[in-house]
Amino acid sequence: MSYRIDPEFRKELGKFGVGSEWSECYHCGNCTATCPLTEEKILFPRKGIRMIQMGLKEKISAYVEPWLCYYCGDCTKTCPRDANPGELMMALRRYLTSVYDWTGLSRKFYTSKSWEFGFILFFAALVVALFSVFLPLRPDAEQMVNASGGVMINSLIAGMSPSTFVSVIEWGDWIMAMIVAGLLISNILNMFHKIVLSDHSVRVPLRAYFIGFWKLTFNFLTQARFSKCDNRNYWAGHLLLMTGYSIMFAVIVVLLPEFQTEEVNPWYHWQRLLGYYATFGILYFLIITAIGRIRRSDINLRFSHSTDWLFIIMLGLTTITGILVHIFRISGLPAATYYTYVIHLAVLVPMILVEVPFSKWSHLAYRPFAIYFSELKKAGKPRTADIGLAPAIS
Amino acid sequence: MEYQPTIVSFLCNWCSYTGADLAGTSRTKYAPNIRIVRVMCSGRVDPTFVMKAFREGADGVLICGCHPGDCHYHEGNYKCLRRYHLIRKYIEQMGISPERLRLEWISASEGKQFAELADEMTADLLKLGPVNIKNVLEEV
Amino acid sequence: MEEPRIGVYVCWCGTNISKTVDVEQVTAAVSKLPHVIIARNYKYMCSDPGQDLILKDIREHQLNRVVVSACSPRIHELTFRKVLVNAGLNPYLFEMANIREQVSWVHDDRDIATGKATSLVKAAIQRVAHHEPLEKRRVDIHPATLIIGGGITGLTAAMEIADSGNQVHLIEKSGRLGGMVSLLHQTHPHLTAGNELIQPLIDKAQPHPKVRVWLNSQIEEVTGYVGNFRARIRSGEEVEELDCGNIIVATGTKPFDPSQIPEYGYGMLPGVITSLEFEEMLRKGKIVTKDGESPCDIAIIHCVGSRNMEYHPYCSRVCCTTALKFANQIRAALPDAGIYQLYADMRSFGKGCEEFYMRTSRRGVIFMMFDQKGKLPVVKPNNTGGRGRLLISTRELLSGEEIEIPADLVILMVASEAREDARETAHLTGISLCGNQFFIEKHPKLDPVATTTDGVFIAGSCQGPKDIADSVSQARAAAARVLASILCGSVEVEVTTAVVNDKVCCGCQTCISVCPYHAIHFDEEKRVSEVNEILCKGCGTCGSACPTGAIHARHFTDDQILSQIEGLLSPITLKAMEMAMED
Amino acid sequence: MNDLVTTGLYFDHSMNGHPESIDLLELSRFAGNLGGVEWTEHSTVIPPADPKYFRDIFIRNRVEHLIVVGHTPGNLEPFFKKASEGTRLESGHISYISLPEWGLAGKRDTLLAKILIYESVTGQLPKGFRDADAPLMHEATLVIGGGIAGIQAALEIANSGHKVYLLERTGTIGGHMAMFDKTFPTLDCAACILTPKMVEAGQHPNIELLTYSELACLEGSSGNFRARILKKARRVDITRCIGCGVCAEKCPSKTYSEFDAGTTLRKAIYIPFPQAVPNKYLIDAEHCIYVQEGKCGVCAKVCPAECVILDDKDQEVVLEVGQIVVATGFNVFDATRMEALGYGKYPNVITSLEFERLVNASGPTGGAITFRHQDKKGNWIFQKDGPGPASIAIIHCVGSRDIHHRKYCSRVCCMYSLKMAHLIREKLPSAQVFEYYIDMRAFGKGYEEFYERIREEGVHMIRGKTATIEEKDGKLLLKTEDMLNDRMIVQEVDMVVLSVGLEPVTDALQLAGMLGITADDEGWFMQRSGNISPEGTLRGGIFLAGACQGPKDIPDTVAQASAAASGVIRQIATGRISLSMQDFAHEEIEQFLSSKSPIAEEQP
Repeated sequence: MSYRIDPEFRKELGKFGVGSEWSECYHCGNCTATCPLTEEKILFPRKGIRMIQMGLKEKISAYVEPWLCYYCGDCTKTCPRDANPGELMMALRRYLTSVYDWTGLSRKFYTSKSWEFGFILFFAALVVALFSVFLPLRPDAEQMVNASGGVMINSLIAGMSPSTFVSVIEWGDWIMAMIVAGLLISNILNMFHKIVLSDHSVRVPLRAYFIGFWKLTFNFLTQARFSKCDNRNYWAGHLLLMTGYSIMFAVIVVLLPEFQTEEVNPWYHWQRLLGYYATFGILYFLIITAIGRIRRSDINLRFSHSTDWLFIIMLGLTTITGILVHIFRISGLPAATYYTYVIHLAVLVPMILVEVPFSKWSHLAYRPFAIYFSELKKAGKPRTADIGLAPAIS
Repeated sequence: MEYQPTIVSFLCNWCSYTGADLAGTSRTKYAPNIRIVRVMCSGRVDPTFVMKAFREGADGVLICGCHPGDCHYHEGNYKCLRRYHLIRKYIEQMGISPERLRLEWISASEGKQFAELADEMTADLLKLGPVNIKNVLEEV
Repeated sequence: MEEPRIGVYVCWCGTNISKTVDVEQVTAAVSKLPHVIIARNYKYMCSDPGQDLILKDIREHQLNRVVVSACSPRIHELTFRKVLVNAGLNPYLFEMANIREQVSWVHDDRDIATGKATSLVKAAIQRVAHHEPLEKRRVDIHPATLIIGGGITGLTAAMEIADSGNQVHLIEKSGRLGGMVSLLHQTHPHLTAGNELIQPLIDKAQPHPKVRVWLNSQIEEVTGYVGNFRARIRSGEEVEELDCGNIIVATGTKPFDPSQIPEYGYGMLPGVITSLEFEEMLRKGKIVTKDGESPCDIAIIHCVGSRNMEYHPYCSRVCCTTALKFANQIRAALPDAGIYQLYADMRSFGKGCEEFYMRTSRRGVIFMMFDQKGKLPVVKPNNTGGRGRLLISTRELLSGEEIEIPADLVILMVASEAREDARETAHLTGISLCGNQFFIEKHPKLDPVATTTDGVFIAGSCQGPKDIADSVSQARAAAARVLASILCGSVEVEVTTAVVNDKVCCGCQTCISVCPYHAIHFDEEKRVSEVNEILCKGCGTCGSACPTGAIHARHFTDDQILSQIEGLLSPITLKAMEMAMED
Repeated sequence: MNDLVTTGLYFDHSMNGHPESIDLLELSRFAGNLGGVEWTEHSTVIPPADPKYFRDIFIRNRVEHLIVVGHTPGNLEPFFKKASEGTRLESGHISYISLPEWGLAGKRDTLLAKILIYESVTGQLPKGFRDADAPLMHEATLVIGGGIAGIQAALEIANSGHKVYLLERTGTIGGHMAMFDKTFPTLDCAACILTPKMVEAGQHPNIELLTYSELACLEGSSGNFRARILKKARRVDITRCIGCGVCAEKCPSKTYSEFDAGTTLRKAIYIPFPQAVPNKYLIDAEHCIYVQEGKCGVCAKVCPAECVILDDKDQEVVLEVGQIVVATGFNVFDATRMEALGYGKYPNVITSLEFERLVNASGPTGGAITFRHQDKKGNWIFQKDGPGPASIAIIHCVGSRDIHHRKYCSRVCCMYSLKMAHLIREKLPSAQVFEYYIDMRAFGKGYEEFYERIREEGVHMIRGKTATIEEKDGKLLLKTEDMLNDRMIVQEVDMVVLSVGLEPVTDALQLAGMLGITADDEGWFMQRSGNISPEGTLRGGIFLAGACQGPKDIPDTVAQASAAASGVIRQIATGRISLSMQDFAHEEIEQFLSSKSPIAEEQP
């Protein structure tokens, strides 16, 4: 099978926010060799650069390796031509996100700011509108303070019982989770198709699907592969963020009735402790990353795409409004609690809708799946014949 | 007195003689049995020279030239190589063991190799013992 | 020959010799040998007092031969020869015995070392008795120079020599000067106009009073030897003979004909052109396909005819950087065109050239690697639609993929190969060809412009493909040699040459077949061999091949060496020496 | 051009990003003040594809002559051709000046660039800043640097019957070539072909050797130079030294031998190598106990020729010379700067220069390839005997083709690496040899054939740059992408040879300043013209030979050295020196150029 080279591809990729430094690559292979994550048959970034230089679109769509890169920046630091392979991998991940996304929205979000902002503003407005029409603040909201002085959060809605309100929110949560999950899963299936199924040289034994599965789960939760990079701080940061996410997901979606109660639990209650941990984790990660991106201190934070900043801002706003809701609640300020709660949701909902299936956040899902898929491919690849060199140890 | 062989050695001026000089400047010790005759090129080594050496009582003759391809005169060492095989046959017919004649390539940087060669050839000749040149001459 | 009167001088070299060799004993042992008039030893023979000692003895004792027994002749032979000259003796009546490098520094046993040193000195004494005086000879140099080839190399050499006031004959086969460089639109790596480099040279050379330019001319015959060549030149119908002292061959190369390579379809497919045809296109100022359209995609294939055993095994040295230059020129003229380089190894090695490669890759040029020794890319018409009238299919080595490259224009970077008349030129001027038909230099490392024929030099790409800078360097290097010999007015020729005794020569011509310098020819009249002493380098191979002993290698005659062997092996036992001491 | 021609100048900065490059803004300002110049512009980006902007400018300013100046202005030719269509500017009146092609590279050369611009605007230089000449006052020539380039140049000039002073910084001539074992592609032994040249130079009646000496200062003008030479205290009288070596035998102080690239130890009184020319000892003051501490002096006591002068002082001599050949050569890249390759950390990661000595019959082990270890005193030395390595990797482009180190190609490393591979296979026939290369640059005569031969000898060629070397259980692990076989390899070897690149000598820029010649931003000396005068400089009577102008192999060095000699001989023959821009004092040029500026004239 031969591939037609496509000189126009560089323009296409350019839309995903990468310069053309990579065209200076003269293929010394230093980047691949210096990377602590490459393996005998897992070759990046050089191979990716080669495909991009020649515009081999089909090959790129099936290229799983960018997801195995955690951008420690070693390749870029030592590149003898300053071709910036690390940033290219980053851009390639953005591009691949759009390739996997069958709706085409991801591509719109990455390549057009007006699309992205429009989408976010639309859903923010929708949340506000829904609340103002269907869930307005009750007139005597100031009374809704419980014995311990905290706001009874579920009783703030005019003409709606607390239990109804909780189930409305819970239903909302689940519906949104289903939409998002549906999109994400269909994208992952698309990714599976492009990476594993389209590669006819690979025949994955059924067994491999099960053996690899635990790796998927493990990596999803810990992002453990990241820890192989020389700089472990990034991994620690991601671990904090990831566990924070998981906890928040558990308490807000799965355990909402237990979480959003009328009583304000004492500070040592498990819910509050978990919540504080998660908030700290997310906030810590955000602050560190934002400072890094502003200072451009590390090589992997030197180039920031607009979507990177948007993600940081949205997540930051969500966290801050969440904290404010919490503060207003325990301070017994029902109206303030209500309004920040609405704002909180008006930020959170569009953020999840944009980021999880279409943008930045999705890489947290694609990465462990990429590891899973590459394991599948490894299991399904016929062993290459000995090339005649002295044995290589990997 | 214990038998000590004597070796006459023809060294080309450009590579081997310089190599022997290098053995000297690097103070590499070797067997004193070797006596050096300088020629411009190993190609100059006439069969008569070899015969003369044996006739005058040498126990061995060593010819050294530049490595193949390095000859200062392009191909003198190849000419020498051709002649060398003939002389070996000739001395053998005269009753002198052909092992007593050797041709080796020594470059200007191979002082150590030259010293080793001198030691090696001396040891070989010690094993062979003296040439009874009188018998040889009588037979001829 | 007069009776030898030999003086023998044994050096202590401080303790270097005297530590291991009993210098006194050696002196004593040789002092009684026949012809030895005086034998002395001294701490440092090479020092001024040491030299004075010899000088005094020569005068006082009417010595006519001298032996110094000290270090290697490679170090001090010239020093002592000068002493002989100062004393009015011929410098070749001298011999050195090397008792430092060959004795004191390599042996430990004092007695044995002393014995060996004595043999060596004795051998030297026996040898020097047979030494003959030899005279240095010089050949006058005709000041005119013949330069074959009017390209940048020939022009540069011509100007260098003519500007220093010497006559130059510049022979050019074609009708114009300038050669390949005048065909170049621009040069790498700074894209300077080729004309800007060559035209000033042509403008200077043509009216130059010391340069005679021969256009449409060819050499028919060259006779003579260094300093005194005579060349017959045909210019149209006219034939003229010229005298010259030196010859510079700068005939350059010609482009490889790519129609031999079936894969590339040159001559069959209209969009496939050679690098020189593309240069012409650039000079005309418009990059177009055969139909006059502006091409959207241009592919450049490297190593066409180079680095492939089927065609030429060598690298043509300039094509990589020329291809980079093309990429820049195309990008400048066609900002949106696809530019594809199919290369094997990017050999951008010259000053500023790696940087040139880097800048070129920034300009949207796609570099792809193919196997120039294995399966070559195949160019064929595009029948499947999409971009490009032609499609080049190949296995791209850096990705391992089979790819297709669209192209409207394919530029073949053709190899430089030797001119078809290289063999003829070589034969005329007495130089040799290597396997690739390029001229062979005297020494590939240290003498890249001289040849084995004295007075004939090669410069530029006729010696092997070369870029402008390297050709110009060689042109001037050849000019330096020529100028040096002209300024000296004469050139010294080897003294220790071979000489034929025509009374003994049987005319078998064995010597002629072994001489590497073609210095021996057969005199048909006398039926004997004759040595041209100007061409002879004195290796002596003929001497050892001569069945009748008619050829003498001067200073290495049979007599000299045989008596040296005798001396080496004459029995000098310790007892004999002791007896000598007692005397 | 006469005054009626209106000229426009465009300064192209797009290829000229280096901060130390010529100040084009300054040039643009200067050009704007010249008579007849109606328009100048400078830009750091390639002009936009639409030539209309410039067409309007040409029409508005009635430009009849356009001069485009920059690093590679030829790149803009099609663009300006198009822009000039339909204007007074016919294509014939556009000229392109590439500054580096004409020997100008750095900020310091801005003034000289002004001359070029002045010349192309006015069509002449009345003062002859580029084409004046001067009488040659002294026939003698100074050659700086006694490597193969210097020796060759000196011999060529001397053979033409003229006096040459051959100046060498170390104690012997010979340079780097004397250190090499074999030369590619013929595998000639370097010493065999070089030492006769060294001896010839040492004994030539027209050559005066000045070893252990440096140029301190250059005065005078082209054709009439006064070179002040610092003759460093050798502390040995070379007229009396007989080279016996007793002094070195007794000397108690040891240090690493420069000639053996630090692989062996030598004494403080030493001879650089056995075939040194002159074959005389010298004292390394830095390591001499007498010089450093005031006691010892053993060498003086044991010297049989009484030639040691312990209290010898530096001397200055003044040479009057007409011309100078600069042949100062190169340094090798310091491999410790490539930290990931572990040089200086692992004893069996060695540089190519160390390998040259190791494999040489007169080297530290007599030519045996052995392991390096630390001796009792902590010195890293090669074992005298012992097993040889079973596998050796050779890594190309160490320090070269890398913008973090040296961005240029060092031109010789590929070939010497192939040669090393051959020597390893020859000495250790069972050893595995791996070559890690990027592009195999076998470009010279017989080089490609040599590459093919080495491949056939069974050397593994791997296209990929080794990124990291780590030591594990006494083995070295090399991580490389073997891209032609589409895999990553971690190769285990016993020894690694780093093919280090060439870089300018450390004081190159200082020397350039002293001589009044130009140098590029790396420190290589700039030639008069990249194409047609690679051996000339912008100062009359000063020529370049060999690697000081840029990395070069031996035949190219020799050719250039002879070319430099040709320039010298030609000028001796004519008795005149052609001057160039650097022969004029900068003040003089400035004054001249400003006096020609109409604006300056208007000012009182």
